Amino acid sequence: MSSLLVPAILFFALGMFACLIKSDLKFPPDMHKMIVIYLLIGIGLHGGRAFINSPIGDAMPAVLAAFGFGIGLPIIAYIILRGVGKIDPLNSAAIAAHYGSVSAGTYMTAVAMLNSMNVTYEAYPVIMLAIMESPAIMIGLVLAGYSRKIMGGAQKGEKGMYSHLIREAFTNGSILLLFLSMGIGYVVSEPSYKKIEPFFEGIFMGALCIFLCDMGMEAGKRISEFKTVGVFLVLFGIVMPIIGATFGMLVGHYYLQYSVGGVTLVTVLAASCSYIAVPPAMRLAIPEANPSFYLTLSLGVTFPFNIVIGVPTYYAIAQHLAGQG
Amino acid sequence: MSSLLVPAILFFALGMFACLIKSDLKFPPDMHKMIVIYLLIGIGLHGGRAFINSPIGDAMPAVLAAFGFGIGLPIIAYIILRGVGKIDPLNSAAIAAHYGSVSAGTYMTAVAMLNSMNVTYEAYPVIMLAIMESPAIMIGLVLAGYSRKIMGGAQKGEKGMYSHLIREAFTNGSILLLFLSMGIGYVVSEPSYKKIEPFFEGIFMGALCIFLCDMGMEAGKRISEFKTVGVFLVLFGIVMPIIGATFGMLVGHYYLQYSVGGVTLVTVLAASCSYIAVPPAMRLAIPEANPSFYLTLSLGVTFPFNIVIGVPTYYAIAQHLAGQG
Amino acid sequence: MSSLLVPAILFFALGMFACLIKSDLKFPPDMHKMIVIYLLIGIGLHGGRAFINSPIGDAMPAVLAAFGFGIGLPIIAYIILRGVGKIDPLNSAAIAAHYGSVSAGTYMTAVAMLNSMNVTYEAYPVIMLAIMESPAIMIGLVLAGYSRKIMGGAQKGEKGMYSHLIREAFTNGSILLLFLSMGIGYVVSEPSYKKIEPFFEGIFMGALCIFLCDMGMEAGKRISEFKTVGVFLVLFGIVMPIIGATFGMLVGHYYLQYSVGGVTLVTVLAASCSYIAVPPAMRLAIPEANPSFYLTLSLGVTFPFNIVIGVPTYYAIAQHLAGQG
Amino acid sequence: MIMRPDTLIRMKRIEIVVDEEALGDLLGLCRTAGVRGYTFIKHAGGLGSRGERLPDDYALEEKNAVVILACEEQQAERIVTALRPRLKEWGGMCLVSDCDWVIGPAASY
Amino acid sequence: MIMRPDTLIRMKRIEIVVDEEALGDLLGLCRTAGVRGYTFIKHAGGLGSRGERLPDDYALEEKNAVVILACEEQQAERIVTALRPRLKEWGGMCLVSDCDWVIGPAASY
Amino acid sequence: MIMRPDTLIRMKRIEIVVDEEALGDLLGLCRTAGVRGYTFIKHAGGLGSRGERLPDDYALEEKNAVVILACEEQQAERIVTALRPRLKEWGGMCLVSDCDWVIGPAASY
Ligand SMILES: Nc1ncnc2c1ncn2[C@@H]1O[C@H](COP(=O)(O)O)[C@@H](O)[C@H]1O
Ligand SMILES: Nc1ncnc2c1ncn2[C@@H]1O[C@H](COP(=O)(O)O)[C@@H](O)[C@H]1O
Ligand SMILES: Nc1ncnc2c1ncn2[C@@H]1O[C@H](COP(=O)(O)O)[C@@H](O)[C@H]1O
Ligand code: NA
Ligand code: NA
Ligand code: NA
Repeated sequence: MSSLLVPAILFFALGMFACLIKSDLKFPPDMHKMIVIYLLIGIGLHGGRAFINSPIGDAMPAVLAAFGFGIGLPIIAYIILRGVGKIDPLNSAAIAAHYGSVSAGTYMTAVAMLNSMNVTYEAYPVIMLAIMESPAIMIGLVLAGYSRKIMGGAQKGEKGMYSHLIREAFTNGSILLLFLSMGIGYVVSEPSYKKIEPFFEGIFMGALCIFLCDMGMEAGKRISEFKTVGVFLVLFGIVMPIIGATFGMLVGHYYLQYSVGGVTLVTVLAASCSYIAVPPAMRLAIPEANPSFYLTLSLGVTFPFNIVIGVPTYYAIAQHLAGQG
Repeated sequence: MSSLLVPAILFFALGMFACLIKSDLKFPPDMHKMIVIYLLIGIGLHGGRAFINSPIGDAMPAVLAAFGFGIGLPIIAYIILRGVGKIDPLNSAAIAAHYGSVSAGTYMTAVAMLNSMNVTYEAYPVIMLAIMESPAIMIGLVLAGYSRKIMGGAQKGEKGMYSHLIREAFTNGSILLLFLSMGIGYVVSEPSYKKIEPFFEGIFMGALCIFLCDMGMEAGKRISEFKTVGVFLVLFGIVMPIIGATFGMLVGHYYLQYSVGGVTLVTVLAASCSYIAVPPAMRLAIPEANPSFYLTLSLGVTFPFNIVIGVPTYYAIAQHLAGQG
Repeated sequence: MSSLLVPAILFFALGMFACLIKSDLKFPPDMHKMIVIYLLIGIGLHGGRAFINSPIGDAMPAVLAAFGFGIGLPIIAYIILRGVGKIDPLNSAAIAAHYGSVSAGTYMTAVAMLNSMNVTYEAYPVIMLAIMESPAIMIGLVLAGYSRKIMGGAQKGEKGMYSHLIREAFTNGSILLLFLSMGIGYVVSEPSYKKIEPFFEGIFMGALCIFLCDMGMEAGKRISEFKTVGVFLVLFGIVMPIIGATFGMLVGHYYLQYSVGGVTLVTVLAASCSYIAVPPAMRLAIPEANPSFYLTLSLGVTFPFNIVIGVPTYYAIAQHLAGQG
Repeated sequence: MIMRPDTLIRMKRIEIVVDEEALGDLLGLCRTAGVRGYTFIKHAGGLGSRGERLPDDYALEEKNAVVILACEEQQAERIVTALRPRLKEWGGMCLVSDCDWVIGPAASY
Repeated sequence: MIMRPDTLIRMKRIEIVVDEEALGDLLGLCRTAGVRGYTFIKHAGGLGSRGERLPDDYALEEKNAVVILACEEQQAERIVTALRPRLKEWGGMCLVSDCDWVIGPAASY
Repeated sequence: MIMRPDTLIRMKRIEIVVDEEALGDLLGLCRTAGVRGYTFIKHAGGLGSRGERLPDDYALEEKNAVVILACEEQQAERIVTALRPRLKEWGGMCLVSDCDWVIGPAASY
């Protein structure tokens, strides 16, 4: 499938391969942080510009859909983890929260693929990207509280922590960067924007390649932890994005009525899961949960699945749906 | 005022806002250093190119003005701090030295604003930028020596330190990078320069945004230290750049007779104060002075004042002056 | 010579100068690593693209030449070091291995110079660049084994280490990045490549300047170690690249029959010596050897010699050879 | 030790590990307790009652800070007393041992 | 020390330096030996029997890691016994000394 | 300690904090004094007689380096004697304490 030959995806494979053959290739940790900052600002600015021609008022359905995904998908995930997998309540809650959120890396890969095929898309999905992290963290907290209640355990002085986490969900650096960059992209004048475009758009796709190469190495590292995580969870890490994608596809096509590109992006948002804002929040909120469970799932299973198989497939199905249109 | 909607200034506000709402947004310290290196080389090269069409001989008045500012402004600052504020002599000397120097970040923001409005400017102010740091450090040393004498304290074995600092003022990494890059920009052939232009000019304005976002966070952090610094010093941090700007404006317009863009830049140089080369030099030369005084003033008061209010105002006044002819 | 005014070489001089006047200019270590990663990917992609129009089958002579250099040059170096310089066997082996390998920085500087003069060159030298590191490490191991035998010393449990090093020679991060990026450059579609070109080609030459500035500082630091290394070795660091260049020139012109640009690059490959993959390998394989010998030679003598004198000279001679036709 | 008593003073060496975010609070507490010198190292990792903390982890970066301080016995006691109630809130541990301070021109303990 | 015995417990402080690449193995060994707490600092440099190791070197970057752990005497003995045969393979050294652990709500030793 | 004497040797542990720029000089002094092993950690911060030193500060980045070295008592004395006059010029402090060196195949003290 030629869409797999998008450089971004090839660089992801490069990183994963380097890790699997135990190469000593290693990117400095700060490099990763710097590229993430750059990419988030880039998506934000680009998203903000798109709104100049798309009335913000029309974003309401997208916002609703984002909240729906952020709240609904973790509940579905929790039910599957508890009911089918018999995973203990607190680990289930922590894992579930990740699936209500999104992966900016997956989203950008999808954008890279659409761009390289000259497929257009709506301006609204980027708003969903910015929104979905917060409700997912909230619902994770609710699920954890519920889990603790059914386990009859003491509610260890969470008051302070809860308000801390709710603050965190709204002051989180990545979310803020995305939102505020959208605002900046929206307000700056065209000549001003032209001056910063070479940096934030011109070299964006190249920088994304470096980012995905790094992500590939990280995903490769996590694969060695499949044993500790167990077969059920690995399977869950593949099935859950498919479930999310199904909802995403239906919502994108029938409710939001977006173009093929837009439906693909909405599907990717619903199918992907977080590895930026949610892990630290869950570590704080549910210290009893095992981080290697949710990190292995999000970075080692769902992320590579979406990059390599998911994104091209979602696009193909979106095309199919539109054809039936 | 539409000039406030220059992306660079908006990113500064973004960083400051993120810091004030206590977001966990944080840029890696090395990222800051790398961008500073990049920006200094970029200004240098650009400045050097400009000289190809502006006879270097004509730079003499600018050099004289730079020395004048570097020596005169700290003396004025010292007199105000001692006379009006009753600040102790050594802290006064340390703070004063900062105001003879310049802030490359403020200068670049002004350049960004002028560029975005397609205002041209002379080649000479960049030479002043490179020069002003050194005399400011020197005069800081002189003021410190004078302060120690009037305090009757022992002249603690400064001989070695003085020669060390004088060396330092000329081998300082930032100043060197600026000067030598100017030289390189001046000598390379046009086709050679074209090859490196996309890196050093194409993406310059975008990188400046990241830099100012980081500076905004830093300035935001310093605001919490206003209490320890006291009302007088905070006011001084606003009044002193206005005094500097007045001199800058007069010198730029009447003595140097530059265009509106050039006058704006000269004004910015006189109004801004250092946070790169001078703080470490003063720390070494006047260990008795409290670093949080001069850092809060330069990063927390004068820098944001210049970025948000100063630069656009200086430009407006420069336009007005030019209109009067 | 105007080719010396290539910005890349001037920035190398800038770095070296800053170091020699003991400026406090310092680039963050991670910055260096990041630029190396970026440059390697950039060369790889560019090389891969070049193969689209150059049948890979025709690369065979270049591959053979690469192996020839990788094996032959260290043997020559070892003989000179032992025979003429009376250097002890293990240090000789360690130093020799470096000269079979190549310096990507020197190669890129040569490419920058050719580009700035619009000289074209073949696609094959980049493959040689990727290949030459490995045979050089191998032959270094063989020489070390031989040295140990003639010294009659115990073969300290090297079994494990040897297989480790052979693995290392093929999974080395830099080599992998170069090879796999070549593959990616070769397979991606033209529109996809266009999307990442601004990052990997547009700003390449500028980033190379920063890299060479950093290298200049490093080379400058090493110069202070000339005393410990001794006159013979410093001379060797200049004579050996000349010997390598002679072979490179002959092989490039008569055997490979490349254009002036191609001959220049082959010469540079033969004349340059490694400072990326070989030093850590030798440190592991020959812990008895003194690292400051091989590092001072490769970074402090041969690298600057090649950058400042070698590259332009090799080009001039290649032109002369071609003229004789 | 054979060194003369005008070279060394008997002191306490306190070594504290806390979450890096709590470092500021801890150092504040030390200064309040009258401490005149300390050294800290950030970006440490560790294992403790709350599991592993890895400073270079990809998605879950958790850093500790190590604080080393030399002070007189009474001072040490003040610090330990002030620190104990807050120690586990900040994460971490605190070790106390004996050491000798090499006397120099400036005393920062 | 004048502090009451309910504040401090006598313990051993172990300080190990190894090559940074061997840190994972060392910590694994510690966990296998039953250790419940340790702190590590990466990116250290040093001099030893294999010469200098410089973490910021340009071409030859070699890093050490420092591991500090407090534990009871018996535990310390187990660690030292398990560690000794592997220590020089991993590079490095191991020091043992006495210290007092400040008792807190959670015990991670 | 119940460990047999062929496992541990009594030694001195020296811990020095200096300005990072002075690290090279300090290590040179140590090597001159005959030291055969040390470990250093850069990028530390601290408080002392010259006020705070913050390694991550924006405009005023000041770093300390921590050097840890284990050696025999006589050696320790040599180092302390050589170091004392220069210590405050380089900034910093020096602590000496007792420790046990775990005996291994290579001795780098
Ligand atoms: N026994 C120990 N020895 C050394 N460091 C420890 C020990 N216990 C805890 N720590 C350090 O203290 C940090 C926090 O511990 P805790 O709050 O118990 O999770 C750990 O991450 C370790 O760095
Ligand atoms: N006597 C010592 N004191 C402190 N650290 C040491 C000592 N000996 C060795 N080391 C550390 O252990 C590392 C490895 O030592 P080695 O394996 O002997 O080369 C060195 O790089 C130092 O960081
Ligand atoms: N009492 C102490 N305990 C621990 N570290 C100290 C102490 N006094 C000084 N230091 C360290 O030594 C550095 C320099 O001290 P000084 O030269 O007194 O400013 C400080 O920044 C601290 O890192
Ligand atoms: Na999702
Ligand atoms: Na000024
Ligand atoms: Na070679």
